[in-house]
Amino acid sequence: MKYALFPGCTVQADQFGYEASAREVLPRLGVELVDMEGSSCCGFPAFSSIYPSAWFYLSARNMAIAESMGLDLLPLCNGCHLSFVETKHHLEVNPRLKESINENLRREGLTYTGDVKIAHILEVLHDAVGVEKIGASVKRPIGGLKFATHPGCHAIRSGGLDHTDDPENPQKLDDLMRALGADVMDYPEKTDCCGSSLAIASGKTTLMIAGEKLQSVKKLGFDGLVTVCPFCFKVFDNRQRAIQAAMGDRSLNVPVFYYTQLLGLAMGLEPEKLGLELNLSPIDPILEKILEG
Amino acid sequence: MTGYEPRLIGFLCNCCGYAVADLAGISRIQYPPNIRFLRLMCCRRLDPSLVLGILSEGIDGVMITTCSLGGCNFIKNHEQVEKKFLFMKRLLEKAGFESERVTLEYLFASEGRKFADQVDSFIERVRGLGPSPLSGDSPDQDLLLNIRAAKAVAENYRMRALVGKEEKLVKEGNVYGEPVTQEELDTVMDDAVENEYVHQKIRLTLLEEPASVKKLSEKLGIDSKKVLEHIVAMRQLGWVDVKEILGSSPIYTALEVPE
Amino acid sequence: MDESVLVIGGGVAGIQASLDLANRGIKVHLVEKAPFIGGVMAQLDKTFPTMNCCICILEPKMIECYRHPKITVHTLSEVTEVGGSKGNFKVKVIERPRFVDTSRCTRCGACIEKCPVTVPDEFQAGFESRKAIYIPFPQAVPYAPSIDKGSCLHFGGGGCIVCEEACPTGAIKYEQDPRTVSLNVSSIIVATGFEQYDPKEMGEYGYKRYDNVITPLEFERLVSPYGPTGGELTRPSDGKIAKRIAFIQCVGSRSHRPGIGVPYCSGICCMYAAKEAVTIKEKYPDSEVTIFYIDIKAFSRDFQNLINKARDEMGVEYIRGKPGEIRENPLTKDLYIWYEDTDTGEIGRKEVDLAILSAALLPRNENTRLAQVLGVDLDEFGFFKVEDPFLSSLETTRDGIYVCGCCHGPRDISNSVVEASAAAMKATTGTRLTAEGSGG
Amino acid sequence: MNMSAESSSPRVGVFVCRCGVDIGDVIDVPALVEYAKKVQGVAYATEDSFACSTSGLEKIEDAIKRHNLERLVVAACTPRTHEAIFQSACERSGLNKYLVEMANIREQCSWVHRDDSQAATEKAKDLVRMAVAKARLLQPWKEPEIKVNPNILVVGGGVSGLSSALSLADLGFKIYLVEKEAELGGMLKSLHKLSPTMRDSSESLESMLRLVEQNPNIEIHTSSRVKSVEGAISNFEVEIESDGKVVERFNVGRIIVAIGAEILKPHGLYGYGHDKRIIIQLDLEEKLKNNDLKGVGTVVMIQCAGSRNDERPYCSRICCNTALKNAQILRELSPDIDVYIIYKDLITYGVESSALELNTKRRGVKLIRYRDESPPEVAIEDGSVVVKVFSPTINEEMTFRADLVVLSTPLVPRGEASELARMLKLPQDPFGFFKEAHQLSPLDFATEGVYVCGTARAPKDAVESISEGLGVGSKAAEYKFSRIRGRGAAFAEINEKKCSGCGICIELCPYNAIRKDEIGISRTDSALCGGCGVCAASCPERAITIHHFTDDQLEAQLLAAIDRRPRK
Repeated sequence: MKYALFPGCTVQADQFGYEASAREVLPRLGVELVDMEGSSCCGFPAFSSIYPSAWFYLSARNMAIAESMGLDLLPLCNGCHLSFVETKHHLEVNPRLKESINENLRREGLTYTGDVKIAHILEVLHDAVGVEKIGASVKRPIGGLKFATHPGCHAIRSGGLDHTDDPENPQKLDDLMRALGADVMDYPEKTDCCGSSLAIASGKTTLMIAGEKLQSVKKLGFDGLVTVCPFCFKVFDNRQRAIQAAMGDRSLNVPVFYYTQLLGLAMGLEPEKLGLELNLSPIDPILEKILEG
Repeated sequence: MTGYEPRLIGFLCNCCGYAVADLAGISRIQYPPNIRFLRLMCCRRLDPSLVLGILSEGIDGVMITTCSLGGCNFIKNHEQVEKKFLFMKRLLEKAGFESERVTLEYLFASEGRKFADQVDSFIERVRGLGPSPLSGDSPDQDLLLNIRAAKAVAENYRMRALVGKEEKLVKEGNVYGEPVTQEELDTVMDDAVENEYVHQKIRLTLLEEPASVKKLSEKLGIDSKKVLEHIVAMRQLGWVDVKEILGSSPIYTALEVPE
Repeated sequence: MDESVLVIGGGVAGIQASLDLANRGIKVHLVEKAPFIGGVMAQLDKTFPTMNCCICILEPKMIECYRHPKITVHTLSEVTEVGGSKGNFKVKVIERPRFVDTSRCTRCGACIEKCPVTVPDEFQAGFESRKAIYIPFPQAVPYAPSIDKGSCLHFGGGGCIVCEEACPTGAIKYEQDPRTVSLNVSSIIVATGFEQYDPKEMGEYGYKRYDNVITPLEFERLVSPYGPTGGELTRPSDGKIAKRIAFIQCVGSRSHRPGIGVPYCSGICCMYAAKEAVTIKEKYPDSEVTIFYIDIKAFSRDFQNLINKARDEMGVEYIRGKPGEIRENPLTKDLYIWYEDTDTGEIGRKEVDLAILSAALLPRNENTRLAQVLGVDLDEFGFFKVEDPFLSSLETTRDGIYVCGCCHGPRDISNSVVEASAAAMKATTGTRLTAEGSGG
Repeated sequence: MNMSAESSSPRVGVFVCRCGVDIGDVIDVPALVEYAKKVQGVAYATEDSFACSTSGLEKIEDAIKRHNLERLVVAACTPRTHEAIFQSACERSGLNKYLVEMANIREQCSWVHRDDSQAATEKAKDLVRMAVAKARLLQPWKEPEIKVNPNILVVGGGVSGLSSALSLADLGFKIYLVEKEAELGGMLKSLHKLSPTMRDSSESLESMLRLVEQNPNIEIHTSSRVKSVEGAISNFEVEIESDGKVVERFNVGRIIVAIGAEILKPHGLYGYGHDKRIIIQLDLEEKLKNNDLKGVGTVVMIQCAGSRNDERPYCSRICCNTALKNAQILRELSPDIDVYIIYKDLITYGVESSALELNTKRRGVKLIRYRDESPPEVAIEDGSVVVKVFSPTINEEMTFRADLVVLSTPLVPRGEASELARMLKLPQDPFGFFKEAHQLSPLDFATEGVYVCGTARAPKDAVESISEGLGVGSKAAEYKFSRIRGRGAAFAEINEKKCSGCGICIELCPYNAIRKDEIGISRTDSALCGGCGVCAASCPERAITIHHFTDDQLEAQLLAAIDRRPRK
């Protein structure tokens, strides 16, 4: 298993924990990650709403690089993932657009054929590696802890296009958590948005949306929340203090993790290697429990 | 068993009453077991004399369940059920019998819950009234005479003709085409009921044993002049005759009224 | 040869068509693929708008039909071949065995009691289980056990002979073979009915994912006094009486989403929802019932009265809006229904104990096979296509073959019964209402 | 009260059904059987787990023969569904079928007293005793065979009447088809195109009319109406009048009422009648037929105009489809015509009408919903017709200047419906539509030999009307020259010696089943009698017996209920 790794700018700019943990755990499961030379922004969301052809061009360009490497593309970020999936679709149904983009790409010696497959980390872990293999890699099971899973809507609710999991009833992240020994449970707000897409237009709304979800997670007795999306993580974890303020609820504290971080912990890796010190939500008590076994 | 458990009869028409009782069963809606149902094809079959008869035998109450208007398969002339019921109530009141012991309920065949509620509350109502004064082995003899007289009124040609024509009289007027209002008719009906009722009481008393006007007056608590008026009228009808004359007072006896 | 007619499908429409024909002295062959007649109506609790008990009014008809000297009922049967033409169809029917000699069987039930196999009972919408040898329901006509070969251990290679041994009269006959019956009939009436849309396709409502989201047919079994709960509306997750209930209308109907549901209105769901709501309110007056709808389609005699009764008298809440999603509280198994009230524009969340998805009526899956056998066309959805929806609305595309009931589109019981009589008339007179078809 | 049957005591057999657990789990069945054995008149009593099963019925038949039973009491479920089954068991064993009485110990006992076995068992004993008391007095009866006149009258020459006439004529029945207008065709004559075929109404109608006119078995009377109907299925005497004169008399054995309905003209509603730009759908059909739509740019249709309100709560079923169809035709006529349909609930149902809805929307017809509490308003402002309506969807009032306002008004019963109802004793619903006897028999009516189909029964479209016409044909064709009465044993018989000829029974009979004979004595026609018993309850001379529900039988049942003989 070998993928062209596309961390994406959000991850590279401020979600180091995700990249760090992904780079630690994936190779240990036999997933080889190859960095992409000359990759750029995927175009989403900055261009997608105001200048679609620029967005398509940027996405296609990154996909073309992966094609030139002869590898499938693994973006870490849900936003990038959707951006590639959507672009792929547009270029498939619109050959003229594809051609005009290819004209531009040819100038730097790239061609986009459309043969590249876009992988999602959930698919890589759940479908390619497999739950069993992950289970077998666990040395320090996360027993006795109940996690709310939050796969993130970009990955699963991509209207009509290929989605990585059942949009109404996503279960892959749950399966992956069970493989680590953790408890999971469906909850009503599971597929609810984190609110981050409103962050620029109405930051307060974002905080309220995320806050309501966290409140429910807390009320239902979860010990923490786990995600694979840097946007969602950013809101739930990085902005948790702000959420507390917006909700007027200082007791609203929910430990938030990337799945790759928990996977790493379960594999017995040192917390420092997994970027856990960058999590801003109160993860210490959970961390202690896991480390104590 | 402690306390008093009323015994009740329910008349049900086939298409609604019986159906709704079945539906209560099908829906497993529970109600107390004090009532026994009797199926009629239609409640218009219900002759007041039948109900008065079973009351005279000591049943504690009678419930009649018929179709709500618009719910009946026998749609036409459905109001006859109510006419007969009101006539019967009038007779019960005349006889001094608690008319709350009879009830007429309208239902759609789908109202199983309502049916059970009605049965329930009727049982409670009768329970509150206590046992019928005519139940048991020693019924109130005066009341028994009264209610038998009422039954006889209900079987009387004149009264039945009046009740049967009521609808037409109010709707189309009398044979001369003169309009008759419900109030006028009610007055006529009251007079007729009063008259027939006393007739029948006298007749039933005389059937037991012949008696003089004075004795009848004492026994029935009716002014002797009134009794005499009735006797005179009844002689003309061929219901009574003089059996013998004791002293100066004629002793009257009832004649078999030919069918 | 006496005139005879083949009726395919033993639901209420097929039964009525058969009775109409037989009462006119015409010989009828009624072919039903189940081991009993009665169809979907036998599973229903009450009719609308008159709230009659379904099985109570259907059972006499089933019995009359089964006993009618002019009607031969072929249960467990399917039509496999139709040759010839109007006036002289040559039909082959395969009759699968019951594996029970009904003339010997005393209906003592010993075989059923002893049978070691339990499978979900389809008649009870899977809420209960039945044995591999079974009688589907107490009023089944014919009232006789039959062995479901698919789940029976004897046929599964296990060599089980428990029922044979249990039977005091030697009525179990494993050796019975399917037989093919050849019939000559002058015309054919198709009355194969409908099947219910599987709302699993609309993942947002969580059917089969959330215990307390059910279909109308499941609901009918739950409130039926003959059902698995004896008529108590208990919710599947915990057996508690459901007191907050919601109906979601147009599930799978009136859908213009690609690949989801059907675009047409199923025509009966508004009324059965109202009926079911009234049933709940009559049984549990303190319950809260909500109906989410797009349009209230109460278009026949007394239909609006039933709606008014539900809404104005019994306090059933009608909210105009099609919910976007149902979610489940994992601890209580209560459901949250998210919706927009389109009258006010407000977004709301309703918490309920039980949700009923008023699922669309679909053509039967096996219509495709049957249409091939009959040599007739189906419409774009898979309903039997009629020659001309106006003047020959009950005629299929092959002369002499007629339809009635839900096999050519959704309709209610009353309409199905009317059509059954109409089809019976056409099947005997061949009356055509258009001049071009009159011929002679 | 007299218990007249003391002397002759027929042998009664009592069968108690356990109905599996339904009865057996609540009522002490063995105790009930033991009790029944002691009830006066009972010669044999037993129990069965399912009395109505084939084997249960065989046991009953067997017992009747073995124990020489003369009356049968089945203590089981409700006679409404099961009496017929036990009646046929009787017949098979040679016992008259009317000698069965059922005691309903399931629906009216075990199911409603589930928590009190003891009381339920006591009640069941009472019910069995009552049934035995009645059974002892039951008399055998044979449903009479009734001669039937083979001819058929069809009233109304619309599609439902035409289709029943045609189909029955094809079966060889002689049909008299009476139409009040000069031409056959009914409502279809006034229509433009028909959905779902979108063919000209006249085209479809003509092919049908040709067949009717060519059919030698159909005798057509146009411009005629039924003046009077006397008699019964053995022989209805029908008088037909035209221009106020009786023009024809003939005899038939069945009458099919297919008089249709008419479209409400709602004077005053939404300004109808005040401005010629405010019309109803029927007027629009006329305009479409005559291509009389010059200068029309905006058409606003208002649904439920005069229906689904307090006065007429019913939905008229066809108006939404009509509006959609006409809107679609308007758009096809010219894309410059804007069409708005203002509706409450869109009544499209089933495959075809849903397709019509979709096609109409695709053609750019705008649908605007209104709520009951804020109906549209139509006013004339500066010479224009202005329609205002509050749309809950956008939460705003919308205003249209309309060149045509088309009101979708409901079907209402025709004026002559009540006249026919009187003549034929047909029940009507509160609005005047004819009402059938039973939901599962939508084409059967209380009066023998009289049928109703089409919109006279309730609003419906042409396709549905045709089906009903054919369906009614199927019912009417059930017998030709004779039939068995088939109404059970309840019927009235008048004692001619007692009858005084007062006529009250004739007045009150809902079935038109009583008539005076030549000497003025009332006579019942058992073929027509529905057995309701109003005559017996009202007869001043008490001269009428309702068989199967006689005074004696009812009295015996009542006395048995309190378990006693009459008081001295």
